[in-house]
Amino acid sequence: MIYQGKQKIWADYQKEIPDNHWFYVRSCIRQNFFPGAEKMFLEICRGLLKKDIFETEHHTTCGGIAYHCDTIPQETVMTIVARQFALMTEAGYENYVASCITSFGNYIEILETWKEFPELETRIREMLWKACKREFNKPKYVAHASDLIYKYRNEIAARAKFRLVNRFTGEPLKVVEHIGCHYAKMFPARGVGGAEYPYVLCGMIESWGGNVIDYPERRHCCGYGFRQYHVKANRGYSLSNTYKKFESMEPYHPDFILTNCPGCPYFMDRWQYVIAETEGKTYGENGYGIPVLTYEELASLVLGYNPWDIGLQLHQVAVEPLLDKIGIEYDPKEKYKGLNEKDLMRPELPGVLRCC
Amino acid sequence: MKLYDELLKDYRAKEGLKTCINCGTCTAICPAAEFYKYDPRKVMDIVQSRDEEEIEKLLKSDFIWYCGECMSCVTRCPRKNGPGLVIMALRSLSARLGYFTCSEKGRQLYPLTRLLTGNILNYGYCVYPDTFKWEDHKESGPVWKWHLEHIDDSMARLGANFKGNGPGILRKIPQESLDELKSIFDVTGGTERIETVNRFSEAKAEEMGMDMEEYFRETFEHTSEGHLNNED
Amino acid sequence: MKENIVIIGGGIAGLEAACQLLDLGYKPIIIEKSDHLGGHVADWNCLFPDMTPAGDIVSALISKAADANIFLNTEISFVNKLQDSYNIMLSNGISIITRIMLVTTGFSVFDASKKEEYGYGVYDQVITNKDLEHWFNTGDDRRVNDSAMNAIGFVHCVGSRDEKARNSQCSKVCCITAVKQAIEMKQKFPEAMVYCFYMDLRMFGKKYEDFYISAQRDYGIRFIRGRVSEVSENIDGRVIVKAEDTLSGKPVKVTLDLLVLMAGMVCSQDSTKVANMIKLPLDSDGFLKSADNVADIIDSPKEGIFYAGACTGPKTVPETLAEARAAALKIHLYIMKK
Amino acid sequence: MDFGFKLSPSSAINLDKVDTEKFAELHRAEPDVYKCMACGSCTSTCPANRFSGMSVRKVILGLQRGKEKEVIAMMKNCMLCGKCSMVCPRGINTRHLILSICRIYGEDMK
Repeated sequence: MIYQGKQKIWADYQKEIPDNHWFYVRSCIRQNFFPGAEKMFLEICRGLLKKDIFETEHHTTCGGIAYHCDTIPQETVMTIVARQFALMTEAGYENYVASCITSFGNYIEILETWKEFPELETRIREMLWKACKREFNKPKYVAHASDLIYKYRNEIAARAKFRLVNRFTGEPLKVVEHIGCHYAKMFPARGVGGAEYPYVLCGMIESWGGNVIDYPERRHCCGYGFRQYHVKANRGYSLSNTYKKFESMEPYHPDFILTNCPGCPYFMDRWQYVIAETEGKTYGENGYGIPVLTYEELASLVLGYNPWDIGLQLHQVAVEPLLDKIGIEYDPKEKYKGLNEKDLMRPELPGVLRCC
Repeated sequence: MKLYDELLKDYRAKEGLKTCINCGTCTAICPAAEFYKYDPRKVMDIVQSRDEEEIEKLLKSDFIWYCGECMSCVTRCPRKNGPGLVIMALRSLSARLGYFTCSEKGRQLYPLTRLLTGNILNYGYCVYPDTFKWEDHKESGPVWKWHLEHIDDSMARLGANFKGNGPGILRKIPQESLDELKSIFDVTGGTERIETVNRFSEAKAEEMGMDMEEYFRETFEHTSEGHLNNED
Repeated sequence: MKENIVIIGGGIAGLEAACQLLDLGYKPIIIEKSDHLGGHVADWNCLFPDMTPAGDIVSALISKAADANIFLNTEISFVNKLQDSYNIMLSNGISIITRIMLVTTGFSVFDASKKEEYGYGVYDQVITNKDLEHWFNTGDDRRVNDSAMNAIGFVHCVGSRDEKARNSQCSKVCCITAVKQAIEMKQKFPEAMVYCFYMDLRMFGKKYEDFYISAQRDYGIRFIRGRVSEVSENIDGRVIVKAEDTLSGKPVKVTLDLLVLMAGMVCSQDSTKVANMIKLPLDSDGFLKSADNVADIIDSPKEGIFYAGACTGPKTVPETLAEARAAALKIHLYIMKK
Repeated sequence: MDFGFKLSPSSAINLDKVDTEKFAELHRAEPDVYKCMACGSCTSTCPANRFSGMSVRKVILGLQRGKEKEVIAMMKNCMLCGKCSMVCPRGINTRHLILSICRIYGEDMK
């Protein structure tokens, strides 16, 4: 691997990301499965870095998952998105940041389609007016939330309490990065680093002290496949694609996986559990899995937040071996507690995958 | 009505179908081509052949429902086609014409529509804890089961505003916003699409001798032999 | 004869035209940007289909053209249009007044690193057709490891027939070059598996089809009909190639010790620079535009300015040489007529 | 634990894992086998193709892709009429080739 070759490509794909004043829209999947990640995104951007990130309770799903499950027409998803843009316009913002990659891809695809077919944009404006009596300006900048953390990565590094270094060996941690397909595969110029060698997560990992691993199936989809997951009968597709990735990364013994799409960490986390239970195979050390983190979770960890306050207990693959390597202290008894130490009992243990 | 002309009214077909040279860069990296009897190149070739009979067969087949819409094919096509976009247009047409009930994978449009449009119109989210049952998602693991059992406390610990007013994680989306979504569905053909899918699915369920609950279970859970490569 | 004839570019087209013009009694001036004559062919090892040493062709041309006025390491700084001639200022300070110019600026090899998914410049074991010829010539390339060449692949159409790479044209010579290089690699590494990934095999020239049959029958080179979609590197530093085997309709992958990209031909920057200076139009394929693409490929739309070789599009060596001869004759007749 | 679905086998042809020994033996007996350029003349003239999908082109390809099982099943429909030999533009003696395949891959045919 020739690192300079990648640097050359990265230099070609630098996108402009404004520093401040963002209209924020949430992710359906992230809110469900990694709610702590979204909390931490706002905590870091607003609380720590004092950025203006605005959220309105009136925004909704962008409809992206329903759209990619082919259950709603293109006009419907476009008008839902147009309504989100109207909310942004009404709030006085022009920078739009999405927590979800499906959403991000959806927004970019819609804006590009309107550019190519202006008559369609006109029709959507009419439909939005008819349905909601709203009007909108198109955002000046559309970013994914990982673009912002990428932009702030060095500020975060400067305040970090931990580095991505194995404290037992002194070596940088080996990190696999996984980019959501809809981040840059459709429009490579819209993603930091492009479609083939995206830099958005590599930049964070490098800045926080880790080593990025490139493995043969790096670019392969996590296997979500929308209808291939939401319908139970199809989940073999989803599982098989994740399995293919894990088989490919196994020889590199990664310490953890970093993701920017809300779906990928769920699938790469849970399919490890299923592979363990059905095939008896685990990919981490000593029967554990390989922890899969979101970038918000990782940023929070290096900044020194309590792992259980940022929601790492909601991962099926135990993160404790990773915390030990980085040297983050945690109280195992706290892991599954509610507010004010409330006892919530604990999840059952899987049969094969080691979790404690 | 020519199916090809109908298809080309869809912006995704306009965008995704230029001229295919059958090079196979799409199939080479397609997640579906590896695990199903599927080849996106062939989809492109059939559509660009404008053979009405073949296109109708395609619209009624399982073939168009194997794609996962990851759009990895879009990155690679040397002719700037988007096989994934063409698939979306084909699926839309298959839904509109009711052809989707002719294939097992097509019939899954019924549970998908019920789940996803239901979540959007009832809650304002595509995925929602109340409808993401562990029993239907055992892969979500014991940790999700535990989380659902203690959802109010678990969410509170993580600073969510679960079912609460105002902004925040999994907040209750205000009724007036849900009303707007409903209105968008009515104006843009979303409601009509749901009704179409329901109508054709009900007819198919009757043909199969099932009530809609049985039909939901059947289409949601059952898979026959023959979709995968090692099966006849 | 006093007439100044300026030949821009000292590749094989410029050299061959100069030889002919010398024979006709003129003293042409060759302006060459680099420090040597012969252009791309000078970097090549052997030429299809008879394995003619490229060096022999080039050195014969150079010795025959020795009496021309040759300026090496020289570029055109600017060109002024006079009444019915041009004043050419060279980077070495010399200025030439001429009414006849022959553009033989040739092509550039497509920058293979622009096909990011093939990993040229990122993965160690990915090289180009040009790199391989360099290795044939010098034996100097650490990427070609004599002791570990068990599987070798060739990718056709790299930067050709590719709208994303902004070149939708066929580069014409890569198919046959791949067959040639595959045979040469098989000769050097008889035990190695050699694969060619192609979309169509364009075996248009004299004896090309025989060459292809020989590659199949005598050398057992495996031809896979599918454009390579993605290349990645495994933990041993070998490369994994993914394509569709379109003839069986299935994805195919293979691990290789060396992958050779058949980088295509694109219009050279020198051609576009000259075109800008003399206000010559570009054709829709990005190469210089001839007066007519069928009847008049050698004439530019401007009086007194002629073309030969790959500045008007991908050409083989014999085609280039034939054009150069034709251009010399055209120039001679042009002078006679005046 | 039964989740209601399971891993699916990959259909990708992995050339690293294809056993080339038998095909090399075939090549020694039938040097022309590599000359096939997949033009499909044999297929279009094959009387068995219409009802069985038999295709010499696909036989030659399949044997190089590790699909011996499928190939053998297909070849059972060949009637050895030899029409394919007459139309092959590369002059491959396909009838003879088929017999050699039967000999070399004979065990797989049982």
